[in-house]
Amino acid sequence: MIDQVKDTDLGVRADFPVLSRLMRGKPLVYLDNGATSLKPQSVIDAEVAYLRDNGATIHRGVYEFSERATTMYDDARVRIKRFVGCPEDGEVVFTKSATESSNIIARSWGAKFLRPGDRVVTTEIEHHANIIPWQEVARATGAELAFIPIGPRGEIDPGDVARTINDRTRIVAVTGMSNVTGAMPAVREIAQIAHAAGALVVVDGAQLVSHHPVNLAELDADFVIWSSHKMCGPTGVGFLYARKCLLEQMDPFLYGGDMIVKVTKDRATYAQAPEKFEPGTPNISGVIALTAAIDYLEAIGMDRIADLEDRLLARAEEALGEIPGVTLYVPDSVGRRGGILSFNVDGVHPHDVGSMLDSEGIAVRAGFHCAQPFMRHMGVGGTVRASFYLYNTAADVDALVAGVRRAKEFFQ
Amino acid sequence: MIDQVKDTDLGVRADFPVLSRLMRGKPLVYLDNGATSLKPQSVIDAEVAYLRDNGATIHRGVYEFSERATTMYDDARVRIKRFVGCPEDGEVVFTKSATESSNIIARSWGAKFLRPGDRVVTTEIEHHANIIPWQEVARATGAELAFIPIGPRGEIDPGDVARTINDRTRIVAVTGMSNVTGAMPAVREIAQIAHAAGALVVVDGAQLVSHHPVNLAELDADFVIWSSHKMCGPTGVGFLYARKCLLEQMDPFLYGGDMIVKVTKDRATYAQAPEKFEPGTPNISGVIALTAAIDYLEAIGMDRIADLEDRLLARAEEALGEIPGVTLYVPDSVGRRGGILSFNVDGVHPHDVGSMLDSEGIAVRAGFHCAQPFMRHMGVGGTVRASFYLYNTAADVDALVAGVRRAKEFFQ
Amino acid sequence: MNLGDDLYREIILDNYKSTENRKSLDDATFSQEGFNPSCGDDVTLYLKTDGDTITDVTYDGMGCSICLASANMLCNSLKGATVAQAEDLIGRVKAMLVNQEQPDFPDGAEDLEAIAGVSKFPVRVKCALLSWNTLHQIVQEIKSKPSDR
Amino acid sequence: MNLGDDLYREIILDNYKSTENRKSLDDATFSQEGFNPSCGDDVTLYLKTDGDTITDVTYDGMGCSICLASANMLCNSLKGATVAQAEDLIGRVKAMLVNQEQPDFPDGAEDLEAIAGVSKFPVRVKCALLSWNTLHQIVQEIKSKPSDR
Ligand SMILES: Cc1ncc(COP(=O)(O)O)c(C=O)c1O
Ligand SMILES: Cc1ncc(COP(=O)(O)O)c(C=O)c1O
Repeated sequence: MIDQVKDTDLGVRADFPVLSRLMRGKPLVYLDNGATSLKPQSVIDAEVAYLRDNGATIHRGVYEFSERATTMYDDARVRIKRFVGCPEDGEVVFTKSATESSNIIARSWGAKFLRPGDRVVTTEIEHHANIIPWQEVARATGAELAFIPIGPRGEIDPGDVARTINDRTRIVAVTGMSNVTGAMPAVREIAQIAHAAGALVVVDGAQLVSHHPVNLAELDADFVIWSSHKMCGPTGVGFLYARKCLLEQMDPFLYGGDMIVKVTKDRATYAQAPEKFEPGTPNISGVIALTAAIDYLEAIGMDRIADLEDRLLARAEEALGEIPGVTLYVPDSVGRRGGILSFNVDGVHPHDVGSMLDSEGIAVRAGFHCAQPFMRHMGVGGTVRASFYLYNTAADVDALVAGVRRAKEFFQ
Repeated sequence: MIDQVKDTDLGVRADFPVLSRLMRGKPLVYLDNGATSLKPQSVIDAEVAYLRDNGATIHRGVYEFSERATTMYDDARVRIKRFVGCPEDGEVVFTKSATESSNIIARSWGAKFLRPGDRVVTTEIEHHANIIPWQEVARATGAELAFIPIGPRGEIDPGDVARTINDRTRIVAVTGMSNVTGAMPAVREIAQIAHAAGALVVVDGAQLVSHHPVNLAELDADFVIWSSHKMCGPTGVGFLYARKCLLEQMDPFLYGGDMIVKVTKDRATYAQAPEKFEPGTPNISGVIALTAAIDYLEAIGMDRIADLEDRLLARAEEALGEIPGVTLYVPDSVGRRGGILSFNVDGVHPHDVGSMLDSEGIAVRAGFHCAQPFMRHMGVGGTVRASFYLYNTAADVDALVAGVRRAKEFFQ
Repeated sequence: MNLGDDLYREIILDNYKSTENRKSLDDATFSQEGFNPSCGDDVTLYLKTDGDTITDVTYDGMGCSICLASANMLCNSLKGATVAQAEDLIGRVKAMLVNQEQPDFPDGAEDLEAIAGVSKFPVRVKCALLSWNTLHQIVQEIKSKPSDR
Repeated sequence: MNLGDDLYREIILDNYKSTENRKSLDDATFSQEGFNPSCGDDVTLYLKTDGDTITDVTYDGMGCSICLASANMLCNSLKGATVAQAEDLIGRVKAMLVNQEQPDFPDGAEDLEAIAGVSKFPVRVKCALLSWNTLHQIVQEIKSKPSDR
């Protein structure tokens, strides 16, 4: 019994001040982690410490505070690279979000190197951030956007990947973990197939990196994008991982200060990555506080977080599955999944389920989850989505299940 | 005597926790405001309040915390628009920095509408952020980049503006306040000339908006860029002001979630501005804390801040000008200037002056100030720059002057 | 237990479940689709007018309970009204939902008071307003037409 | 008063002001420009070699006191050294400035200890290293050449 509690409670709730707040007068049950994660006190403290004790800009100051801020900023890069197992020949660029990272790839690589008739391969389960930039760059360059056939719940068979890739395929962009179903496509296998065909692999790691241990050296992707705010870090900080040689080939994405070697009236020459992609004053306080998020996640252990999510997911799936009229959008046999569960209650609009849960202090998301093509593929006008993270417990799952039961009864 | 102190001290130092810290063991004299401003406690508190009591994402949540975060985020836009006197037909887009804002104009307007032979007019006194994006878009579109002739210290005569604009001129991009000399070009007059010739006007307001009262309706520019971190707000938040009709004509800059009307496998249709330009999860905590910065600046009064800077600048100019071998880079008769003073000590490299001041707890900037063309125009390899803000006092100026004297003696 | 009392009052559920007005009108004088991209609510209004009078109103589409209940109330409260009265009602609904003013509805439209509580749930206000915004478009269309009809 | 004691020791100022090595070499065997975009320091090194021995070294360019003092010390400590000794010295300078190791220099190069304090000023480390990084490029060039010279 005690073990079971331990198994479904990492004992970290006290680290997250928001969890002691009431929502609609009820204790908060936060199950919208797929959208963003709550922040532990240590991350808040790190941000405050910089703002209160330093506040200086980076890179250009000749004074102590600026030097210290620069050191902290540069250290954050070293830390995030270690956190994801960045290989020697890779680099991590700080962006403002996974969305910006994805656009950098599509424009600074895609718009430069794609030719008419080239193929970009992706899937219908992608988040809009990993699909619209490719639609636009395909239209601009005359490249063709092709979709890997998927199963009814978005299942991806690597064999179909091979069949969708032709010898004009330059890019295969696929999510590492669906933000709708939690499915984790076999990214490594897909990368092997893509590389064998001479294509580059873009992995949307927005969910993957936040919820599972990731080693980029093993993953073998060419580009990976993710966001700080989904991994206990501040908003306004995203990441673009890429092989250094690719960053070298790419044009800068934004132009401005702190990225240049020399500027004359008529032209500028640019520094190497990462500076090349980080002009202007960055989100200094955010990047510095990020380090505290990494410290925090490392102290807990990403494998323990993933294990916890496995158990919470299983519990939620079982209990919700027992409610007649509840449809779970669970892919078939796709191996391990991340802690995300989409469902609908027959005859009840997802927003109404969401609002009913809200009135009991339970935060979920209802709607398209920025994945309209996937919704259309599944033939649904939206889903309710519960998504777990390290501070969730069996009690949260039970509250969710009870809330869904009540919503169902209420609308019947 | 008491009046004089009041005149040169707004009595706000206690609001800025960093100001009570020591640098190199000495009380901090912060004169690098041109780079970034320190944050008052109320801004830190606002950021902490969101992180500790809310932490939710915006726009898509159906639960109370997300609704509240959305309201605060939307309110920040209303507040910043009011702060700069945004006219009815204008809109403010949240970006990550003035640098990003500038790139949005150059690409989403410039790359779309500039034709070979069109002219973009700018000046050599611009910050790299307002010049390199135009260099690149000019190269990409075949447009021509033309420079308004300037005086020895970057003086701009509106007559020369008219002479540089031809009937193919589509854009006139000019700074509202130089980050090297504090000079404030006659932007309104320039806008009139440009508009008469059918050109659009881009004003780099990164310094102007932070240091002077600005009314965009009166300024009559078509685009204005600036940054939160220079006006007591968080890093990672920038602004793009534009007329709504221009935002409508422009293509989106980034593609992803939260900016769309409908997404199919092959194409997407986009929401209106500002959403159209704000895909992905934005810097929520930063935008929310910004509101506190605006509250703070409004309570003090931008006119009082500008007046204080006038007096500090006059004091610094007089005292530094008396030191033999000190060159001040002060433009001739350009009207009012912002509180920025660039100078050099004969025979001493700016970095050495900066480091000497640093060792006495005085933070200045030394180098190019992201304005290499201007440095080349003035024939200097860099300058020392002291820049003032609302918490500076006559004592700060006196410390600077004493520090420069000592640096001079030391290196002689 | 407070099952979202403010949001889901009995009267809303009744209107949501009622199917009487939920159909297209083959002989509609005006029809207009309204779409809410943020949640997918999609409602089409059908209006039959005779001179200045709205003789029939129906809706169809998909949406949440708030959206469809609001559309149903719209139909119930507009039958037999004039275009000017429709316009007035739009103003009252917006005043209640957007400006959080006290509801104040004429006879036959009192049901609308039931959605007052939605104003406390900003995300759902859009749902409640969808059909009213769509009606607004139709009214504009009617008013822009030459009055020879 | 602590006028940046750590940063500006007498010996640095002396090296900075010394003009003896500050000139180009017309008959240089190797020359290489080094540029620091973040502050504009711009230094060119001139090396004259005879087989494996560096017979003369000079520099010219513009830069701050740390940059030019370091370049001057480089010249003083390399005259008569072998290429291997130069490489060894580069390693020692970097160990001191980048890894903050205790300085440990051979006879004739002890002056370099004076710049140890620079390691506490990360922004200035680049200034001190510029000439050494430039020297590193020359050494690589020498080593990549066939040894028939
Ligand atoms: C799978 C996936 N990709 C991309 C994104 C976009 O991340 P961000 O909003 O931080 O740019 C998200 C988050 O919404 C996501 O879940
Ligand atoms: C005049 C001017 N323009 C643009 C910028 C760029 O601002 P940011 O670094 O916030 O993008 C700056 C600040 O460095 C500036 O002073």
